[in-house]
Amino acid sequence: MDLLTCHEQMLTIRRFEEAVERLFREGRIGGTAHTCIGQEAVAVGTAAALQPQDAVTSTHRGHGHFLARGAEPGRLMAELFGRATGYLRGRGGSQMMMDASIGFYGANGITGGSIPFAVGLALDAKLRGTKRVALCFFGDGAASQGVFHETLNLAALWKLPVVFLCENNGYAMSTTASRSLAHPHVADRATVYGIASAQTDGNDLLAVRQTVADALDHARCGHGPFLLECRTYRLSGHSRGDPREYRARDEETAAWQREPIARFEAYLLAQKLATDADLTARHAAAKARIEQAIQFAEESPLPDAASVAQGVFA
Amino acid sequence: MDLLTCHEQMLTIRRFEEAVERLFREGRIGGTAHTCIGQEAVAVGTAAALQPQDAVTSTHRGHGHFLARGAEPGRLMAELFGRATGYLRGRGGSQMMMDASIGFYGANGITGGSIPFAVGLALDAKLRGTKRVALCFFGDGAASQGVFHETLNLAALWKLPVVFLCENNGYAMSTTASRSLAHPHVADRATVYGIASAQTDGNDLLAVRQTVADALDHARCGHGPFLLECRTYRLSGHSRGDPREYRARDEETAAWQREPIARFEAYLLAQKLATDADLTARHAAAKARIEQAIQFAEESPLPDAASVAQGVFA
Amino acid sequence: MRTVTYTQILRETLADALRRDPRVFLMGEDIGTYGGAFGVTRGLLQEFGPERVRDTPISEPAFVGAAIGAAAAGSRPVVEIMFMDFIALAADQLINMAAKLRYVYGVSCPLVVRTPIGGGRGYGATHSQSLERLFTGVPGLQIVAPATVSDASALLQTALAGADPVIFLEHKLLYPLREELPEGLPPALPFGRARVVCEGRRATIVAWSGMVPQAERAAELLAAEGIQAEVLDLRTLVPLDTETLVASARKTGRVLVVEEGPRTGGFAAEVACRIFEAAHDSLDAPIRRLAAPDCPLPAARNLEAACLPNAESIATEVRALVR
Amino acid sequence: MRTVTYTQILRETLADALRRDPRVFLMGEDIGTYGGAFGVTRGLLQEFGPERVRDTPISEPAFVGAAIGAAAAGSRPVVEIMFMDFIALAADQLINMAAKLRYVYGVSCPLVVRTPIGGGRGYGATHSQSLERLFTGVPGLQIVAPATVSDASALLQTALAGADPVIFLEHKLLYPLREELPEGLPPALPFGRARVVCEGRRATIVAWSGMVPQAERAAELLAAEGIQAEVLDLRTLVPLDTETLVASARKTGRVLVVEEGPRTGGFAAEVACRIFEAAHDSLDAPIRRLAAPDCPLPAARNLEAACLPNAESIATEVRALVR
Ligand SMILES: Cc1ncc(C[n+]2csc(CCOP(=O)(O)OP(=O)(O)O)c2C)c(N)n1
Ligand SMILES: Cc1ncc(C[n+]2csc(CCOP(=O)(O)OP(=O)(O)O)c2C)c(N)n1
Ligand SMILES: [Mg+2]
Ligand SMILES: [Mg+2]
Repeated sequence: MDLLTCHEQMLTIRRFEEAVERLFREGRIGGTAHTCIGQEAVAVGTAAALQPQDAVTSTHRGHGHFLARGAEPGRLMAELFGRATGYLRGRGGSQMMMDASIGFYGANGITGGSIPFAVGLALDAKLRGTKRVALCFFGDGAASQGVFHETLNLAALWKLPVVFLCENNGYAMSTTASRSLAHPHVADRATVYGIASAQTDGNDLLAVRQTVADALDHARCGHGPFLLECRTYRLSGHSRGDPREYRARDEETAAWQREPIARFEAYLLAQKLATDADLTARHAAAKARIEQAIQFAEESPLPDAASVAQGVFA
Repeated sequence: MDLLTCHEQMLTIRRFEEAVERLFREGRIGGTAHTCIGQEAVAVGTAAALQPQDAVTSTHRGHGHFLARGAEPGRLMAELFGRATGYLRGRGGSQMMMDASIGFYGANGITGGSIPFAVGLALDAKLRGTKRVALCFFGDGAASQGVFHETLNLAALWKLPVVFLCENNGYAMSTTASRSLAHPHVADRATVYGIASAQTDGNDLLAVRQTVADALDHARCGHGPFLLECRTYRLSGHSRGDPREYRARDEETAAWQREPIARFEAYLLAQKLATDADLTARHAAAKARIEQAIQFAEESPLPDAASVAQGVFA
Repeated sequence: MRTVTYTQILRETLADALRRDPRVFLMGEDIGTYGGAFGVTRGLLQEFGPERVRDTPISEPAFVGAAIGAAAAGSRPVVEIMFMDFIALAADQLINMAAKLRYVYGVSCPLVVRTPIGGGRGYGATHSQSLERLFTGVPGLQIVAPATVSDASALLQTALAGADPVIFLEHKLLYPLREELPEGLPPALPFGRARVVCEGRRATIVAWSGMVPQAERAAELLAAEGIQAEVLDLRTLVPLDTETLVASARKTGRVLVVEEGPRTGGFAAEVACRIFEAAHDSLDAPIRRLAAPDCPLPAARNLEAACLPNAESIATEVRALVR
Repeated sequence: MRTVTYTQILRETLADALRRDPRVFLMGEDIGTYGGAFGVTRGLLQEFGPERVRDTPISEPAFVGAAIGAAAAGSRPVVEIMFMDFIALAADQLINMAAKLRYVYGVSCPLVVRTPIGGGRGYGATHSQSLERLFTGVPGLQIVAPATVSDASALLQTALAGADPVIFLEHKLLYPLREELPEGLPPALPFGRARVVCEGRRATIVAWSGMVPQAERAAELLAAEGIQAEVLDLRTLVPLDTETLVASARKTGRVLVVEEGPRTGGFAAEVACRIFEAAHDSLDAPIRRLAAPDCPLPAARNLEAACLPNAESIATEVRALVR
């Protein structure tokens, strides 16, 4: 993925997530959703480093991971609208999306639930001798789940080709990482399993891309799992309608200064990879893409309720 | 607990466990049991360091922990015989024993199942301001359970008065510690939670007693949890009738050279704390104690089957 | 008199217990500042402080296990599991430890696990389940599912004063429910007493938790057609008030059991069995069960609605039953 | 012909699958050198090596979760949970992931989880449970419980060839069971077909897994008294062969459902409901359930025996049923 595509993807995600927040406020979509505003560089930097055969697992906050991996905004939006054209024909909703055909093995409503699943993907890859690496996104909150520890141990013992990518956005819902993790650096967990690890600035697209590429190489070459921590900040609320009483507006304002898109744009301009006019055009294009996605979703038919009980078994 | 009492306790445990193995072979008891031959110094050294108000949780291999904590051999044996005079009137069996009145909060048939329970005991102690420390026995195998990781994190975050004591006997059933733990030193896990830790020779009664005493002090003074690893060896089979095909007899022979009782007796003799005659007399006394326990159990009545469904709720 | 919501009375009942009994403390994810995902504990942190209103990391097995240990030692923990779907993570601790403590070990375990159940909000397959069926068949666990504001308090008080573990189910759609109540808390209610929501002679509708308001509305629809249905609210699934069920079945001769979860393997089967085992000869028609189809609950509103029983589908079943 | 045990045929069936399908692999605690707690996988490590006969650490959530992921990617993992009691640790992965994969995500999950159930060996309350009830009410999971040597193989073959998760229950007391069988494996059997163990006109006894031999023996006792009982073996709980159940109930008019686990909230209730919903008008007596009392299973032999249904207590129930 070249740098301009990376920029385009980050913008798509940002606009998509803003639209989601708005659509909820306007009552046009229901259920729940967790947006990833401020975390776009993690999703896109990672996707840029992945190879087509690789597999990704995601979390409840998965729109960005999915879009970066190649999801169509229209079908993703249609899933949020509960339409027949959605990725899972309305059966999944925001927290449960999957498209194995592009190596996206699922958002998951259970915090930490996909961690062992990712190791299973890696085990399958190893047993079948493919060159696939499984990459597992999880949050700082999920790091407190026991299955994370079990899975690190398993992956290390079996030297599986898996990259554990902790998106440390400082919060698990209202709980700061310092109140949910006795030791603040998730990457340090790797040492007690003899796993390689690194920490990087998750708001720096280039740093993410590079570190993920290195981690994937490590895993792909048979050196076993890699634990990578990307430090970022969730600028959105935890889920739609979160009043964010647990943190100060000042903290958020400061975090906005470090948000990844403006930062990446400054880089593009400084490196003369884009002009102001280019960026303006790209912003407009991203906006249009999302408007189209919404239109596609809203004009799509509802799923067929008569067949709702079908498809539980093959 | 003075040194001679420690010796007495170790002998009681050894003879008890040998009797259990024999009683199974003879078909006089049923169900299952896991004996702790070779691990007596951990149980007794720990008990010697505990204060009366402290609480202990145990494992499936709990006879030694319970006896060292003050259980009556007769009632314990009666539980194995499924008699009304057993600690739980036959309801528990070998893997489930408890006597809160002596601060023994239970053997547990679920590997790792008591780890969070122990933290709950410590939380209760902290909330109620008692000077109790909870001590949690667990095995090298149990260290792979996710709840162990969750619990370390919780105990560290909340600075709870709990000592996690890993009885690393080298095996989880047939699985060597090196095949179940990606990193062989369980105590090292402590670092990623900011927990104090130590490792000690679990076959050296004095070392165990001293290290546990230090760990308890640490927890009792409000410094939070402590993770202690005692290295030992399970000379028994995993459970009754285990043919031990997964290890060589040579390995066992070597391990017998390091077994804790003879080693402690050598110390007692060298320090002139006991004579050969003393030891002979003590061995005979221990044997008699266990014979009495068996007799007590065998002469005890069966539990009342008519009331079997009673007592599920208060 | 005052107007109180289900959420509010739960909060008041917890606050009352925290005030009166120093052994009571709360534990769960984001129950402090955030007040819990559904706001039940909002404000309690401020009054009782972080030692007694304890935010936990996302470690369901550990904090449920810790609560069990604390309860065995004499504390009275009240745990919140944010959505009942997540209780599966702590199933081992509840089934193999909490449920065994009194019977096997002879030890009290005064633990309350509060958790929201049910669909109707488009949250999808892992945030909408009614998983009481995981525990109704595990002796040693009591399952409580209040459907009204006053019962929510009355039964929570009993849970808080008890000596054995309680799984306390709060249907998400019930939280905004309002009731006119006197100041203070309603009196506590013993477990094992079903509530006769309304009397009728033609048929009995048995429901619990979120299905009770639907059953009530169905009874209104039916009454307008001249069909007088009796509605029973189980209130507690374990222990189950077989007596009241059987008495009503004997009276009406026709019974419909409504369950929000999928049909197969649900608790409605137990309810139906209890009734026909005792009142077989008084039944004029086979007992019917109305439940969700045997599939996960989809997220899309129209699909979700197609799965969940409601007043209309209940009324339809009753019409067929009395025909 | 040759004499084969239940244990042995399971092993042969696994070996056959390992030989024929490179996607199949086994995973579980001590299934390698040790051969599993009940010896089912003994010798397979030697033939297939540690990659395909994979010892795991004691991490039920992780290795079940990993198996689910591997299955979704195209492998065919067969997981052993050493005792079904421990499956509670992996309940989240099975309920919230495996069971949702096809319906929600549209993905196959050809996973087999083998696990021993049941009491009768004095192992105590956390090594003796029959926890099928945790999963029978979770759409997306198939529950298989063979009671004979040939069914063990026939149903395991179907499980191994399927596209959706199967929980495969092996009663501990069945392992030593012997049967005369031809060389090779018996033909595979589709799920959802109950077996008529023996025919009779006076009453139907429904059982599964470890209760089937007891029901058979009860039928013999009853036959000696002139009471011809029909015995049905469910073979699979999900899917359930309602048709065969109903046909038998219509024929005999009297049904006893036997379950090893505690009475309340068990699967016998579902079986009974399926029957009376369809055959209410053909029943001459209320369907009865015989099950363990609502308590954990104690360890002492005499207490355990007092809890578990057996041929005698089944016969007693049938006598009361036909009276
Ligand atoms: C097992 C489980 N427990 C609790 C929740 C509720 N929950 C959803 S997201 C979340 C916070 C997750 O934090 P983190 O892993 O840091 O991800 P982030 O939300 O920051 O992206 C919680 C507690 C859940 N979905 N699953
Ligand atoms: C949850 C669970 N999984 C598996 C088992 C079966 N099992 C009983 S003891 C044991 C080995 C435990 O090893 P370790 O913790 O090292 O204790 P040790 O037996 O060495 O004392 C296993 C696998 C169990 N009882 N519980
Ligand atoms: Mg986070
Ligand atoms: Mg060990």
